Amino acid sequence: MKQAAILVDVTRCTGCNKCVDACVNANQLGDPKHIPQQESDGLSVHRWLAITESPEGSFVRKSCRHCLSAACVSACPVEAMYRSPEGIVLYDQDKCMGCRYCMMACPFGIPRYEWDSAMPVVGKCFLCNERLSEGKLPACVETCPEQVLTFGERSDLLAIAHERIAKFPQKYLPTVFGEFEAGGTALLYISDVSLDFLGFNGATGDEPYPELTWNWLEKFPVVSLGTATLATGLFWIIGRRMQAKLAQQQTNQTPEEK
Amino acid sequence: MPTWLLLAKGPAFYFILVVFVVGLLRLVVLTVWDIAAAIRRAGDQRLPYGQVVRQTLSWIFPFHKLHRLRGFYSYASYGFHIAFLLTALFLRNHLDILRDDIGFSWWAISKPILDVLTLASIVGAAILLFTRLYRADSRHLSRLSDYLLLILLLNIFVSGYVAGRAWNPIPYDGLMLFHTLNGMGLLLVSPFSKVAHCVLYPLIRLGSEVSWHLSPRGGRDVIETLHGLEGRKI
Amino acid sequence: MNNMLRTWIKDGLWAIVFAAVVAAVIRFVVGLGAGSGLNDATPWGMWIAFKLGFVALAGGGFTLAAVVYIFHLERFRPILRRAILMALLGYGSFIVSLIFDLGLPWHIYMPIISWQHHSVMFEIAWCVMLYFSVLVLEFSPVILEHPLFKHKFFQVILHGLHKAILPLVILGIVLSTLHQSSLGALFLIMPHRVHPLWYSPWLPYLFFTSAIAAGMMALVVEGFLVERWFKRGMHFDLLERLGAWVPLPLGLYLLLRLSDLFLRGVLPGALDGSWQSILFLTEILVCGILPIGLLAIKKVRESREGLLTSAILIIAGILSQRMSLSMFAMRQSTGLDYSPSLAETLIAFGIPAAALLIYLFFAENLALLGDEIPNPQATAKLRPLWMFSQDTPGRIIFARRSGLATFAIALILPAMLNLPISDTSANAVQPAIGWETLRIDGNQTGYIVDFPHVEHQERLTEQLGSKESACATCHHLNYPDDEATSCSQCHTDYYQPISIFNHTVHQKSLGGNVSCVECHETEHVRQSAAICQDCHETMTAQEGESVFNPFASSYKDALHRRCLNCHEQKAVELDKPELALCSTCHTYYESDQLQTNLP
Amino acid sequence: MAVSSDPKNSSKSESPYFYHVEPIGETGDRAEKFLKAFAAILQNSNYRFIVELFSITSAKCGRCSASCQVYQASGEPRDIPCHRTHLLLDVYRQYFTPGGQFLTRILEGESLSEDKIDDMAECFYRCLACRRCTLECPMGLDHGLITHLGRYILSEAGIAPKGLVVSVREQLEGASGNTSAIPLPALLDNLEFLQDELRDTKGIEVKFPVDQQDAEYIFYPAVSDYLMEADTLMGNAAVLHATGTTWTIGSQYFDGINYGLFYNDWVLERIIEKLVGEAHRLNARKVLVGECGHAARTARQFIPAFAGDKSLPVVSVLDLTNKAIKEGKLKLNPNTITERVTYHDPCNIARSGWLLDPPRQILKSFVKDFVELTPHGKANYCCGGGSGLVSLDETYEFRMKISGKSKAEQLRACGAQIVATPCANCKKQLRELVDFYKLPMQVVGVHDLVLRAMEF
Repeated sequence: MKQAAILVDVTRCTGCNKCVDACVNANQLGDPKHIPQQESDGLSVHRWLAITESPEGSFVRKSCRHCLSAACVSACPVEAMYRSPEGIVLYDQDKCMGCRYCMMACPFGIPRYEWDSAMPVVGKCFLCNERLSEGKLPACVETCPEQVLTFGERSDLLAIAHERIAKFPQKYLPTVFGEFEAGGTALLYISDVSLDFLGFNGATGDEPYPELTWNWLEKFPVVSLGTATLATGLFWIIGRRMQAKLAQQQTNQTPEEK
Repeated sequence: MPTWLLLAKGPAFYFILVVFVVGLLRLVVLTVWDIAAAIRRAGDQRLPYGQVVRQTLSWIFPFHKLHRLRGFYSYASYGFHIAFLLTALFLRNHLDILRDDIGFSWWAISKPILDVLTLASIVGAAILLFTRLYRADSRHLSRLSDYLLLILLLNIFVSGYVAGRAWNPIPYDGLMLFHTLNGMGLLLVSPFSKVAHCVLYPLIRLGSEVSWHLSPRGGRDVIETLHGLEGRKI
Repeated sequence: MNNMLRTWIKDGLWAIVFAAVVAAVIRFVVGLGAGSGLNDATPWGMWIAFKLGFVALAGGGFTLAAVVYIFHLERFRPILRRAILMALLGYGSFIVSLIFDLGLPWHIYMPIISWQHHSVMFEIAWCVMLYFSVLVLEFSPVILEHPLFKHKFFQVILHGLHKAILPLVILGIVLSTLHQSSLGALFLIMPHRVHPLWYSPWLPYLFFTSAIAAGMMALVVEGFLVERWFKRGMHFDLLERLGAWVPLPLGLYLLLRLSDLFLRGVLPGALDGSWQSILFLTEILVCGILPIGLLAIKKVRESREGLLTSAILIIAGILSQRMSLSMFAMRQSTGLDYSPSLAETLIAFGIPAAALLIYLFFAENLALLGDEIPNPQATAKLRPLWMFSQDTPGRIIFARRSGLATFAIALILPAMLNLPISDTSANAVQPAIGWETLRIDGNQTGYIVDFPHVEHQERLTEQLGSKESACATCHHLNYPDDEATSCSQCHTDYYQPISIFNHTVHQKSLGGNVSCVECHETEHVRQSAAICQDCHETMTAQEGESVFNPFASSYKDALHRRCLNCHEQKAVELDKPELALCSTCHTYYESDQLQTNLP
Repeated sequence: MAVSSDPKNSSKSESPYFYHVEPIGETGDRAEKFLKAFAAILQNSNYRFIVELFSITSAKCGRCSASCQVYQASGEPRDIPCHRTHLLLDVYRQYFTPGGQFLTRILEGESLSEDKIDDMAECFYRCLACRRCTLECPMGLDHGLITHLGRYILSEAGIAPKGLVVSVREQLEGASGNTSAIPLPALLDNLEFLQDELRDTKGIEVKFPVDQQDAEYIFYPAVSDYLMEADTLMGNAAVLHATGTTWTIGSQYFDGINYGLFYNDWVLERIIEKLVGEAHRLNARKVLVGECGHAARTARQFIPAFAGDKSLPVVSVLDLTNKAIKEGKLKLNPNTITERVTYHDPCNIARSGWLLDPPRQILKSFVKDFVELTPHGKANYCCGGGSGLVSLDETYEFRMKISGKSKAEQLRACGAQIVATPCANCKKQLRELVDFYKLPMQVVGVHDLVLRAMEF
């Protein structure tokens, strides 16, 4: 299966923000707006990509990770969040009810909401899905002057990442961030600093998030059928016992009355 | 921005504006409701509407014969009302505040004319107050609230007028704060005082006419309520 | 409770509802962001917390239905209808609240046509939809018994409903079992947000058991309230039995919760002394174990005070669990705090207030409470004197409610409109200093511009023909000291610091992006930037001045000199005389924006 | 009668009021009874909204005082119409509105005392209910309506003038069925006498038809006309005879008077019922009201209100005469009346009614020297005996010295020798005024003059 992915080499990024500008232009996100509901990390419904600083001072791209088993996709009750055949997590605002469960569920805290609108939608990176279909690279990848970003098939990129780490072991931490996190993400990072801070409230485990709820949801048929059977059964058994008891009382009483 | 302008544009003004508008609207709705209910209960539902309208109009204007009994007072009161309404509703400064507050306003009357009208309202209100104090019958009828309302009006006019003069000896902002507070007070008490006549007036003649249209069996029901079914003797 | 008090309470509820209606209108007009305190870091807030509460209190519906129909405990039938109504109102509140919470509530039908069975929310949507319908059907006999529906058509429906009641009840039990537990499962996917002391993989089971307990205890509290309100006896024996049985679900809930925390090793966190741990301990000990202990004692259980106290404690504990999980103890990322807005709070409380009023309406008009149980406390009815009139009840109600509504709207409306005024009032304008050249702090930043007042006066007088209108151009009310009109109405770029401080030029001259930290040491925002005099010594505080002197000679001159100096210098250096010409730079002034705006 | 400015002095005498009270029901706490009656009336009638409306809008400006002839004559503040109205409005505000109860509790304390009741009873019966003040009120408040309501409440609380109550009791429950207690045989005798009189003086054979079925008009004069205003009655009969219409007098009920208007809506309705019942018994098509102010007004205003489907058109005899003159059915000799004549507008048919022009047209058609009073028409002064006061003999002094003072001066000023007025009450009061003030004039009904001028 194909899986579009981007490899981010954090060590190369100078924080020039050109990728952000390119993203804004490519997706027509408009002028920066400040509304009080926005977080300070730079991401908002109008900024799908931000360059944040790690605690150590490195510039790190922050955007949708396009998880292989995405929490937002499993959380969305109406399939407004869905995965494209290329493995990109997309959003259909015609279906969205605005429940914001995706925002709650995302372990990286990526989806942002259009708080200043009366008809709000969710905003996040769609990996320049339309450009990809036209055969172009994602805008950020195309623009980056420092070759921080590499776009390609995820397995290829993983190979490249491991190759680079092997080549410069003193430069990189020996992990490809995103390889296993939250079940694996399409945004891969190789870095000289720990990128755990990208997860909401710190490190993200390796378990795919949808599993957390699916463990319960898969029991649904059993629970519903079980409850129904139990209820019907109890109704029938108790009813029968009470009838028997009643009948016995009557038979006990009848001779006395007679 | 000085305090008074803050007040005039702030939440307090919205509060007062809502109380004023909704409160008066509520009185009108209730009174119309009452009148409609009374007509429905009345035995004779024909009403001389033309006559009521004529009466209502003739009661407004001080040209009725009987009004000449106290002509000076009538004309002063009439002039006061006109001048007051024009100054309050068509002063550029008020309209600017209104536009900032609620988003729309209307054309204004030029300042020199309004200056004269303000003076006219001051004179009118002063005559009303003076008459209330001077005439025994009016003095006998007047309650504290009647005096307070007139004093409130005089405060508004005098402070508004003086504040804009070149010879104004009092600090402008302080005087305008006084003006604003008094104006807000007037708006606030409107739905709960006789100022409500500004909207209820057209209904009074109609109401009086309607209430002479007694409902059949009303008297009998009163007797039954008071004395039970057996009633009472005459 | 006398009539007066009852009227006041009802009026109070109405006032809350009126306020909530205003708040609701505002929420839909200004949108979710401005209408609520929610933000990107906290997309779920008070409304979700309240929704969980509504549904927990609605748990009595399916519990009592099971008790009466499945367990054949017919003696509980007198309070069954109340339980169903409470469930109905609880779920109704849930749905109404959902409409406010959804960003695009007109897409609420989407789960029907767009299935996504991996989502807990999807299951919840279906369960709520179905269970609400079941509740309506279960409750509709109470409505159809009213004389208004004595037509044969309704009687046929009523008959059919009576026949279909058992399948309905079983369906209702299944649905609410699923739904109650799914509400817990909703939070399974967010271990990163829920506080560890409230998170548990067993949340569905915790929610299910606690909903049974909360529902039962809600019935007890409701019984006491109905007794007080309607001055009628209550089925104390039945409520006492509920009190006797509630330790079963409640104990199960506590056992599950504690053992899960213990097994996962989180329990020691309960002793770390944080406010969350204290809340957790209160929930478990005071609102869980204590009432179980109280109810275990027969004497306490059979006393009115004992039963009521235990019931209130249990409800408080379970509501606290729901709300802590979803609101209080919800962990946020950074920067943004969540505090519910006024509109949000009003809507959250307005919905249960409306539900209470609907309950009272049903109780007053339908055969909801069953046969009268004589109550020795009953007293004669007193009518307030002012009610003596031939007015119809509709008119009386309208008169009272509209009076209340006037004040409610008047109080709420200005409080919730985001008035620009409140911003300026927090940061009052500093008076201008001087006369011929005023020193004006127009944008209230402490950076002052010298304003050639006399020059403006003269120029405007000449242009407009009269001194009066010249003053009126800036002075809102024609009087001095009235700073209502801001310079920015003409100088449109007045508030744009970019026109004074050229960021790009600084950036470039200091060496591109690497140089940001030269000025912005911590964050890349303007507020955190270094102050100018760090580099520009001419702007340093003069001798005898305690603070740096931000006075510039004038808005234009303060900055223009800089350009001129440089231009003149370069013109000579590079032998390009056109550099010193005004028109080289001031093509900008030809742009219509400034041309028209400059007086 | 004590025209005392201090009600406390008068309350020490046996009756606190200047008229005798016929106690209705058991006596007790009058304040409580008053409130109960007020509450019952608010509950069952249409008055609440108007009391509410008045209490909100009343400006208390005092302009009404200039138009009130009682206040102008007495100078007592309690006679100011607005003051009187506020006696009732204050009770309403204090006891029947939430805000008023709140304020009362905080500021004033409950204030409806026995003294207040006395004050109210005295004030409401010092009012002539002429409704002249209503024309002056800038707000258009109907003070007459409040007097009407106030008296109604007082009567339900047990306070009503004996003169009115006794008359009404005779009218509704007595054997004679009319306010003057004239037995039917006496009436028939009288009618016969009038027929003879007409034959003797005018030479015409006019029948007074009694109990004639299917007549065009059933005739209700004020019953006192039969005894005291024979000329008026003969004038009426002569006009009816000349117009050739059919008319009748009911033998079972022949009284146009309705004192209910003056003190009690219940009584008002019962009398109207009785009046309409007699008309239907005789199958008459229209109700013809004689020369009487309040009888004309009550019939015209309240027959449609109370009778419902049984309602009949109401015509005043003045209308009828005026129409007959215009149609030329009456021949009036313009040389008969040589004296200077003036016309007094009864309040009930001029200001509160509809008859401003017809009586003037009648008089002007044959009177050479007709002068108007100033003011006249809708603005006229009341005779001073309005609202039933003229029926209360004990109010004589008040009527002469206070309420009728303006009228007497007005009459003296106009210099007429004959005052014509189509109202039994006005005629009685004006005659007493003429006697009291020794005015050189004679008080007659309009039809007295018509009869004198009629030629056959």
